[in-house]
Amino acid sequence: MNLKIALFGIAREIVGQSTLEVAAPEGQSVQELLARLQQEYPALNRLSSLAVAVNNEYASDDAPLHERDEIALIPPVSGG
Amino acid sequence: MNLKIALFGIAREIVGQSTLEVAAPEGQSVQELLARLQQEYPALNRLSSLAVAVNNEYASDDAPLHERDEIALIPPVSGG
Amino acid sequence: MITIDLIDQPIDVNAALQTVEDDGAGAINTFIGTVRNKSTGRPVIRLEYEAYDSMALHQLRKVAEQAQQQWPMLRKVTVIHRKGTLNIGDVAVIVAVSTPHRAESFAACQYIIDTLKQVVTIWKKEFYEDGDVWVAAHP
Amino acid sequence: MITIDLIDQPIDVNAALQTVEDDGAGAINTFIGTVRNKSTGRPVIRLEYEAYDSMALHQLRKVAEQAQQQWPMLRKVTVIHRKGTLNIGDVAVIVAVSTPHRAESFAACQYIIDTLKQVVTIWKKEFYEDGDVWVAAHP
Repeated sequence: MNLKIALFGIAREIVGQSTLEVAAPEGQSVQELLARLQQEYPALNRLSSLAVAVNNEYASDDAPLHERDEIALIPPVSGG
Repeated sequence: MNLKIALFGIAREIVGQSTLEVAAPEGQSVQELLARLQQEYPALNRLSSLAVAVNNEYASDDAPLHERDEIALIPPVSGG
Repeated sequence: MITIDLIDQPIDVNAALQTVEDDGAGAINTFIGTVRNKSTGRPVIRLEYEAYDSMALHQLRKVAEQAQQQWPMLRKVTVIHRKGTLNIGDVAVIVAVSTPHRAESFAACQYIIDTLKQVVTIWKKEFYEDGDVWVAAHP
Repeated sequence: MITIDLIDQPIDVNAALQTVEDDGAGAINTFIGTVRNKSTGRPVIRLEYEAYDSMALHQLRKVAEQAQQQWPMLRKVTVIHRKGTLNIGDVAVIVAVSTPHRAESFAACQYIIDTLKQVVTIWKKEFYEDGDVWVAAHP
């Protein structure tokens, strides 16, 4: 399946673009996706935190991803 | 000496006027003045509290009063 | 900077907020007390606030100064209380404080309104359809 | 009633306050976050806020709903966050809540701003004379 990942803030700057498309095995977990992105973009490892959101909710590490999910990479938020 | 006492809120209503003038021995204490007013106007005894202010500050029971003091009877406040 | 006022006209909330603006303050906390349509379950028609003006102003300033001592990072404090006749929804009091960080803005603002209610010489009379009561006067 | 917004224009504080007015509420607490002229001692020139809009709006609403669950007496809640470029003194966020009694207004407002800062998908970049930093990005 193809996953489309939205990127924000410093994650967008590290990757150098605001969306990423990656091919992944069906049902790949959040944790597996994160590990892969962190390997490809080592600067992501230096962030205070890095979460994945699926359909506007924070996703747990073991949540499986699906092609039609709205996926986003969430670096440490700093609103307010 | 003559003391002039300003009255507010329910204390003003109990006494029926907004200032009282009372003759008192020089150096009469806050406590003595209060006792006297409570005797003369027994409804004052039913209030949750009754303080005396001297020159815009709450006065302690044993504070002596002087003729030129600005004296006020302070029933329970309820601002805000 | 401390701004204190006791007025018999409507409180201008926007103007009050502007008095606490400060380029060094990232946080402004504001408490606004308004006239509720009921009190202890009883419908309220209107309120009347009576004040011992000189002492109320003096005590308001003292409360603000105590807050500044307790939270030295406090930038600006404004407290405005209204007196006279107020109707449902009218603003009776506004407390606004500005601080560099937010936790202190909440703590200082709450301290000021809590202390105001204990010491400031202002009295509230509630009017109902069938009578009136000086609030808190009796146990 | 919950009002949530995320806008790239200046926040109208007065209009926001009007949204929480309620005849049954005697207390309104408001937190306003503004842009400070320095951050950890360093002069700040301007800020840029970037948002993941759909998630930010969804999470803001969730935070407001959680506050309503925790303080069932809460009448109205308004949270408006700004995004885009902000200058010193600009309002970045306003949280306003109305409740019958004041203690809950402070607690609910503080809960909302504290939780907002932890979960809402908005990112702040501070610009200094000699560089810029995504706030809180690194340990």
